[in-house]
Amino acid sequence: MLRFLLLAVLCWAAPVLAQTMPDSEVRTKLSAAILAEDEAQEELIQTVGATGSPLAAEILGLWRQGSVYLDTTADGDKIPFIKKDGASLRIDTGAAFTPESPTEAETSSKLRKSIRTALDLMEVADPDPKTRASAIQKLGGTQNDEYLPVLKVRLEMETDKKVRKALEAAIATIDLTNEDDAVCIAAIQKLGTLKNLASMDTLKAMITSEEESDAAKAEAQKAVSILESYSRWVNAGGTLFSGISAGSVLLVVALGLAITFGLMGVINMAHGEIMAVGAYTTYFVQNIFGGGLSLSMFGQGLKIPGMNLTGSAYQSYFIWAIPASFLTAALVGIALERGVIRFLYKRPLESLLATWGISLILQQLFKLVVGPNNVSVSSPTYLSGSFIVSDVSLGYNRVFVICFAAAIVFCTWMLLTKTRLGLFIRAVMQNRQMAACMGVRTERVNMLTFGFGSGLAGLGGAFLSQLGNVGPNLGQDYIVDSFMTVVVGGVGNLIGTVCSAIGIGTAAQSLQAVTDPSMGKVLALGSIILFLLWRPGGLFPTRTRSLEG
Amino acid sequence: RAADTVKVGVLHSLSGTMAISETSLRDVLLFAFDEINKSGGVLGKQIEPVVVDGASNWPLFAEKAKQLLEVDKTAVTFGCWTSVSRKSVLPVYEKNNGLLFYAVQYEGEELSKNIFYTAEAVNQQATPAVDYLLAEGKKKFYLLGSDYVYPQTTNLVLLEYLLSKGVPLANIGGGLSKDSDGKVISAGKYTPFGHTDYQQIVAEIKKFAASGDACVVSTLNGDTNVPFFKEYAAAGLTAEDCPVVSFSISEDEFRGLPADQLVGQLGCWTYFQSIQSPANKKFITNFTDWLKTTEVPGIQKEGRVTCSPMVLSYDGVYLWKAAVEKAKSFDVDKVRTVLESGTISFSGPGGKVTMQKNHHLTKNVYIGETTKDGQFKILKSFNNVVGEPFLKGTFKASDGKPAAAKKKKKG
Amino acid sequence: MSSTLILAAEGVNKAFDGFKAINDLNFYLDEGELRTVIGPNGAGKSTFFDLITGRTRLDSGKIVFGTGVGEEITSKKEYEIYQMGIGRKFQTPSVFTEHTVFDNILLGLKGHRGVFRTLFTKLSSEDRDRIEEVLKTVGLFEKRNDQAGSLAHGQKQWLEIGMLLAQDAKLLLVDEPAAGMTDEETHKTGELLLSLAGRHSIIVIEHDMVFVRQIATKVTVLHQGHVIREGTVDDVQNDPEVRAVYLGRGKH
Amino acid sequence: MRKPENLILIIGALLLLVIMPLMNAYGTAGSPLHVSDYTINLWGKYLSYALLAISVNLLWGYTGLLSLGQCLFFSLGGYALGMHLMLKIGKLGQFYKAGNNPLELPDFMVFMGKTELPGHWIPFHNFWFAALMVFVVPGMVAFLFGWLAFRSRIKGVYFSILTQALTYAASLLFFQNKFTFGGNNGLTDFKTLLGADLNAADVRRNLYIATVILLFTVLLLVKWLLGTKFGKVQKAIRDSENRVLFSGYATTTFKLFIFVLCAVIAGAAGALYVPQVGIINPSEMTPDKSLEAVVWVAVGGRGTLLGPVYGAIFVNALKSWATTAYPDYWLIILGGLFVLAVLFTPNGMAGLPQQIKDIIAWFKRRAANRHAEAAAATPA
Amino acid sequence: MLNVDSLHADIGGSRILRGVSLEVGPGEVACLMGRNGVGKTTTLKSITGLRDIRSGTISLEGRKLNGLGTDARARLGIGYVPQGRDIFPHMTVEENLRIGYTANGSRITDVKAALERIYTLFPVLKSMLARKGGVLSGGQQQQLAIGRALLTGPKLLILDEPTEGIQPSIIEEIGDTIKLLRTAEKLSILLVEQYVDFCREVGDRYFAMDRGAVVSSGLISDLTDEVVKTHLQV
Ligand SMILES: Nc1ncnc2c1ncn2[C@@H]1O[C@H](COP(=O)(O)OP(=O)(O)OP(=O)(O)O)[C@@H](O)[C@H]1O
Ligand SMILES: Nc1ncnc2c1ncn2[C@@H]1O[C@H](COP(=O)(O)OP(=O)(O)OP(=O)(O)O)[C@@H](O)[C@H]1O
Ligand SMILES: [Mg+2]
Ligand SMILES: [Mg+2]
Repeated sequence: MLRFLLLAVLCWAAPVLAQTMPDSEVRTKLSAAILAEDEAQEELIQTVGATGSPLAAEILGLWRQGSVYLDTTADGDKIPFIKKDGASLRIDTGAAFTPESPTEAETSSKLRKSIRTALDLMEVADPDPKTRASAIQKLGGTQNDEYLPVLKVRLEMETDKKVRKALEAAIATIDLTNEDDAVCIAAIQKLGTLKNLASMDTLKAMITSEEESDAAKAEAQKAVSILESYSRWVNAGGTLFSGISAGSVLLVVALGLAITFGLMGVINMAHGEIMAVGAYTTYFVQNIFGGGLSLSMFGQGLKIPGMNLTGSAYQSYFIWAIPASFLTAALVGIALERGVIRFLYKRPLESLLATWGISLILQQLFKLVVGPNNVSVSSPTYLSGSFIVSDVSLGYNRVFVICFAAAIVFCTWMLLTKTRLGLFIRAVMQNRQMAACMGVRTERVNMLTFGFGSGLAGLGGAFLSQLGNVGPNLGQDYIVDSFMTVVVGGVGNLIGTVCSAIGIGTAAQSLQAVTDPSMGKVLALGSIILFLLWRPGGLFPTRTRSLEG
Repeated sequence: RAADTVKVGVLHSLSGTMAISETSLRDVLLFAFDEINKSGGVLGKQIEPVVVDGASNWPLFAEKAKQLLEVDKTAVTFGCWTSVSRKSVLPVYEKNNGLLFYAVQYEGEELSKNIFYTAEAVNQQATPAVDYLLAEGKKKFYLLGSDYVYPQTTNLVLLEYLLSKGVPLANIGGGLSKDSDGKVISAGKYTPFGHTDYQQIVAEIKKFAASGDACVVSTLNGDTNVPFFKEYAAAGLTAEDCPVVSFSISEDEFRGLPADQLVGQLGCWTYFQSIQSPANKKFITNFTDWLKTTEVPGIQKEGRVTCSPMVLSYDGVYLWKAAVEKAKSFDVDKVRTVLESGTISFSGPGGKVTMQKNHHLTKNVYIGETTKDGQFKILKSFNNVVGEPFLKGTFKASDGKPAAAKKKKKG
Repeated sequence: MSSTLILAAEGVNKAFDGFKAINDLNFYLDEGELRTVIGPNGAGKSTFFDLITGRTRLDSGKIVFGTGVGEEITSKKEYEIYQMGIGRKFQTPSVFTEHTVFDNILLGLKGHRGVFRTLFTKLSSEDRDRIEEVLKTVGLFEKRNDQAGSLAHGQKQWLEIGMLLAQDAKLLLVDEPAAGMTDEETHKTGELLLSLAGRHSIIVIEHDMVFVRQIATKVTVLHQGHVIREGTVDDVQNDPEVRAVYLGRGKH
Repeated sequence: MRKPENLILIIGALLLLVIMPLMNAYGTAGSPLHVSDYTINLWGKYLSYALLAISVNLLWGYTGLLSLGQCLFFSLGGYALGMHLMLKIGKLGQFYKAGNNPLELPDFMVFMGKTELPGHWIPFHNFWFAALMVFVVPGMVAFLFGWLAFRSRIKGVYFSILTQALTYAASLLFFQNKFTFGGNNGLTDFKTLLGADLNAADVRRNLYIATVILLFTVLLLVKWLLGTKFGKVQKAIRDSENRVLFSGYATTTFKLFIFVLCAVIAGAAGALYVPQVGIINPSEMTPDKSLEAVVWVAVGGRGTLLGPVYGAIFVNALKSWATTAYPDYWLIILGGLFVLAVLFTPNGMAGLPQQIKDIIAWFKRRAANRHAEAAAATPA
Repeated sequence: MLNVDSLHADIGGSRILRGVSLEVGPGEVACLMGRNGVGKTTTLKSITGLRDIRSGTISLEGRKLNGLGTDARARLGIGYVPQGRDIFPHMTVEENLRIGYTANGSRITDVKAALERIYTLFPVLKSMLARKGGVLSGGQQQQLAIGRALLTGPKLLILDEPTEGIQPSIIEEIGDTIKLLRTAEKLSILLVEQYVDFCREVGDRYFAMDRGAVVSSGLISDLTDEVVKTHLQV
């Protein structure tokens, strides 16, 4: 039923009239389109698109992603085909065949753009309201009145509230170009009441345009001021969200240091490199799930075979990478502790020098083992995309970071306060000798604590791989921020670290919003300085009565 | 032995922040030297490379340059990536009358008699890219860059250029800065080195692009591209909505980016690995073979690509060789005279390059869009573009009033 | 205020997170007097010293120091209070562990404490004599070139007493001087304190009742941050409340 | 302990101040008795670093204040002189020669679109003003910052992080082109100092000699300072600041004094460094540079007079050598060395002779013990 | 129970202990006495493993302790109350006590009863369970340190001047407790004390030290004023 209606709608709207097309014809047209060039190609795409055929949608979609292939036969013919479940299927017939010399069918951004428009038109009737809404918004943005009928018909049958709003906005945006002033003014008002931010630029342009009537200009002025005040709220919301998420990143990054430095007192300059270990582990796991990787360690080739997974099995790599990064980083941390740091507990300042040395060594090792370039870690599909909550866009990756930070803070807190190990850790850190006199196995506790802190750093690294560079210098980008976070929170205080991370994140993002990124950073540092001058022991200073305290 | 070798300096950062980019240039230079040595050397002398690490530390660059010139007495140096490293060694080369070949795109505004710039000048990258985007129907340009001299200077030129092409100020995004009289003096959004959080900027671009026909002109440097593009993709922005043209991402940098999320973004260089010429094919094959056999420690052998800075370094070596052979001497003054004569050219992997009197090259410029495998598909090329270091002030704003958004009335 | 008073604390209160460590404390000390303060553990004795020396700030009340009109010291900085002439020995011995014993006394020695004075004044021979005299008094002359950190617990106690002597302060606050000393040394400490009384005003905190008996003329008993008794040793020792909260049923 | 220190000072001064310059000026090139201009210049750089290290040590080693922002003062001193040198380029500048810079502005200003010299640059035309600023600017910044910081009793890691934030913020500020100090590229391509060609060998030598003189002056100053009561108070502050406070010393003033003094030393070091290396830019102020200076001190021996000098020379010389000899492995070498240094020489290079003596003594004692035991074991 | 035989120890090059020998039998209270700085604390630290020794043997119940770490010795049954208390300053009183009975695992079976005993002995601790150890008064910290050591369920309890800074009534109770522990639980106790009367009251045996060596020892009844005069006074 639905499909029938849509087809009817599309028939009016499509630039080239088309009857409901049988699949076979769709196939012929598609394969022709793939082989055609330039304008002819675009025209064919629009024709196929106008059919609304789901088959066309599927293949166009594949084409756009670059998953349509061409086989060149011995006599020079080209056969377009797709790959499905390991089989190659000809597009023109749908039959399976064995390609002789397959290549990828070429696409260009222009081509993809016209496929995109064709798909948008089809997606106006997509069962998923989100897809519908975004397609509608794009159609509106073109201000092309040829799309009006489609949108209007859709509006009559649309039940989803958000999609209706999108439809109304799209129609109004197109109506702005209507020569009838009344329609135009109504559209302006509509956009104002809809709080449609996307139309802000267009409306602003209308205010100064010479072609608009004074009435329209006045209306536009009004609408713009409504939108501007709304936009301020949206921006504030956005800033707050980015502040919290930036804070969570800081937290994820600094939590490990809050343990190794805050609790244990080791000035761990290699913290950043341990994070890099976590990030590289994620990279390795990704490649093992995918096509494997080859390294040239110190000039020796080393091939690590991959599992060649695809689809969601491959996408799940990140889930596995999280514990893997924790473990690898923890092992590296333990090795460090056993090898070097345990000799330095009585000389905490010297740990700065030793760990700085280690950080140099690790950086160069990354370069020699994995290579000097950054490596690429892709984001799994479930981490790309965003929710839109009243025009504030909340990226999945960011939401995930926030939840993840909350989760690891909770676990760490539980571990430190509710378990025996936690009690021992704190005892050992406060007075190593006395803890030993109580029978605590201090060596083991030290090792586990450092391992745990390093593991947390590894988790931080796994996360950063989703947001930024993975390369030998990864650690250097974050080390200063990490130390600052821990110290501002008050050394040795977990809750303090949490508050300071969120606080610094939000402050930095807000300051960036009112100035620019460079100045924002300078001002953020300035506020840290002022804060420390005001509270010289950090957010939650620890007190004792001893003179040294 | 000393009699039949000639010392040649290689001055790049092999450690520190710049190593991610510069190490590849060291590799390709060593390759070029080996290639030349196999075919008989220069003037019958074998090239003896002196490789030093500038360690991303600018005073150290100056020290190393002094060492190369005063202690090792190298005939020529190939090196430097960042402008500041070049600026720090420039006085050293001028004082000792040395010879430096510089191969990485830069902002211009400099001309030293001791430096030959095989690099792309702004008019061999930024302006052709804008020409291309204008032709593609882009109307809004968001200028984004790192907060240092190259992006600032490039954007100064671009601002003049865009205005000269009739793009109104309102359509230039990223923020305008004005002097006390309200005159716009520069444009663009700048982020510090090592910036990692592009949430707000991407949100701003998303708004900027919401009304369509927008693009981003990015002079972001090195590392910062990764967080930027990850955020860009995560926000759901694609090359179809709003393409980004970057001047600092070559195939080599691409190895650190999730290529599948970047398909369709644009690049503009004077060489792409995907150029289908015999010279390029030969270059790539020989380089890959050389990598397999070389015993220089620390050279990454797997998954290597070639890119413009590498090829321009390579070109530089051959240009120098040609000049030396023509001058029949390694003497810097003689070599310089020959190079400045405008007759020295080399048919390199990216096409023919010719050294001009102004120490810059004439060469081909290519615009490409990225593909899933981290390569560029060439969309357009401009042939024999003459490199010009001093561009600022050469473009005058078009006298036509800035075009307001046209209202399309049904006629 | 009477002109013979050197220290007067009136209505002093101090609470830590709601816990009243000092509760409406009134305390007066005459010039040249040697006063002993006793009281259960946690009664607030050391906290009282903290308040006088500026280590902790009081919540309400005032502390006035000096003969004549006297000066309110509650808002002064630690070093200012010290420079007014109040010296203190801490309960847990605290000395400059990385300096020699000699330098510890030198740092405590009476004299100017400004940056330029410390830069440009040379150690005079009188000063040196004075330091050596103090060292002999506290029995650390042989150890004068040892690092203070390497001293045994009791020796550190002595060193700190020595620093106090060198300072020649008007008011000495001495927190448990006899802890960790042998009976004989305790006795010696008592004599030392007695010899200082008169020229200096002294407040001593102590739990060792033998020692208290040796030095005390007047004893103040603190309990829960408040003065519950003041009087001679005998008065106090026979007081049932003091026995209940402090002395116990023993033979004291 | 005292004696060898004096001896080293005298021999060092003789070597660095007299012999090296003489060998540079009069040795025939190529002979073993010749010190090249390059070497002189290199040592000039090392010794400026040594001065910086001394200032770090005076703060950290003797007062217990670990400043992670000492390079800020170093750079400020450098910038102050650099500005003067920049203005003295004058007619030798590229844009002046090209005819589009009649006002003789520094080149970077011309291409960033400046049309007149910013006001705060003008007095730097005068050398003596610039020379004064070399001390005044770092001193003032240190005074203001230190006054605020010490007044609020900041200490320990909090002080370290605070100084780190300060230098980091300053580096970001100087990075910005609109801040008028040349942005990322900083100040470079200097030509003359007091009319003399900066690239000439004798000018270089004189700069080197000036550095050596300053170095030894500062060393003597530090030595004197430590001998005074002030030095004892300073060391006591490191030990237990509260105890010092309760001994009647206004620690704030003491710390402020030493902090400003160290900033001034660092500033002077920076001013000597800049004409010798030929560039000053904001990357000299980044936190990792200051941390590096701390590392020199730790390697050389914290809390010793000559340790920082050893450390700065040794680490930088090693770096100079290794970046050429082992460009791919030098970080591993350097890093490994730091680790080993920490593990096996707890008192740094300055403590090495003592450590060797101790080890020898230990062996001797052990041998003696063995002997005694053996004697005891043989039944009488 | 505890046997220490000709212990020698150096600190920073100078000889501090020169052949200290002492023994504590099961259920016995031994008092180690001596003037300031003669090496009492050093002896105790050598027994608990906090200080390295140069030669000599230390054994507990016939088991040689040389070479074992401090924590291992603690788990074998050595409880220690150091001079200077060494409370964990940033942990609450309750946590300070908890460390005592958790670190040593199974040694204390009835935690509740053990805690109750501590609370009756030192009532002030019960009212301060939630307070940070570092803010307690000197005497309170001393009480906490004793309580904490008792909660490790030691076989041998080592006390370094436990009465220092404690109010008289509680000193008495500590004395009573020591006597009780000795008789009821056969706990051996090594006590360093300056306070001769206290030793006479609770001790079974004494060792007097001078200049790093035990110069006189015997049953407590042998601790005559004569002995005190020659060895414990200057
Ligand atoms: N900073 C603080 N925070 C919380 N409570 C504190 C603090 N300082 C002191 N107290 C409490 O105040 C009370 C008084 O302590 P104070 O040290 O003055 O006792 P005291 O009389 O010296 O005891 P003692 O004889 O044991 O040394 C104690 O109960 C202590 O726990
Ligand atoms: N870290 C150290 N370095 C050098 N010498 C030390 C060190 N610790 C202690 N000593 C010396 O060892 C000697 C014995 O010290 P110890 O602490 O054992 O004495 P003690 O008998 O416990 O005295 P007290 O009754 O005062 O506690 C002292 O003379 C002391 O100076
Ligand atoms: Mg007390
Ligand atoms: Mg002792």
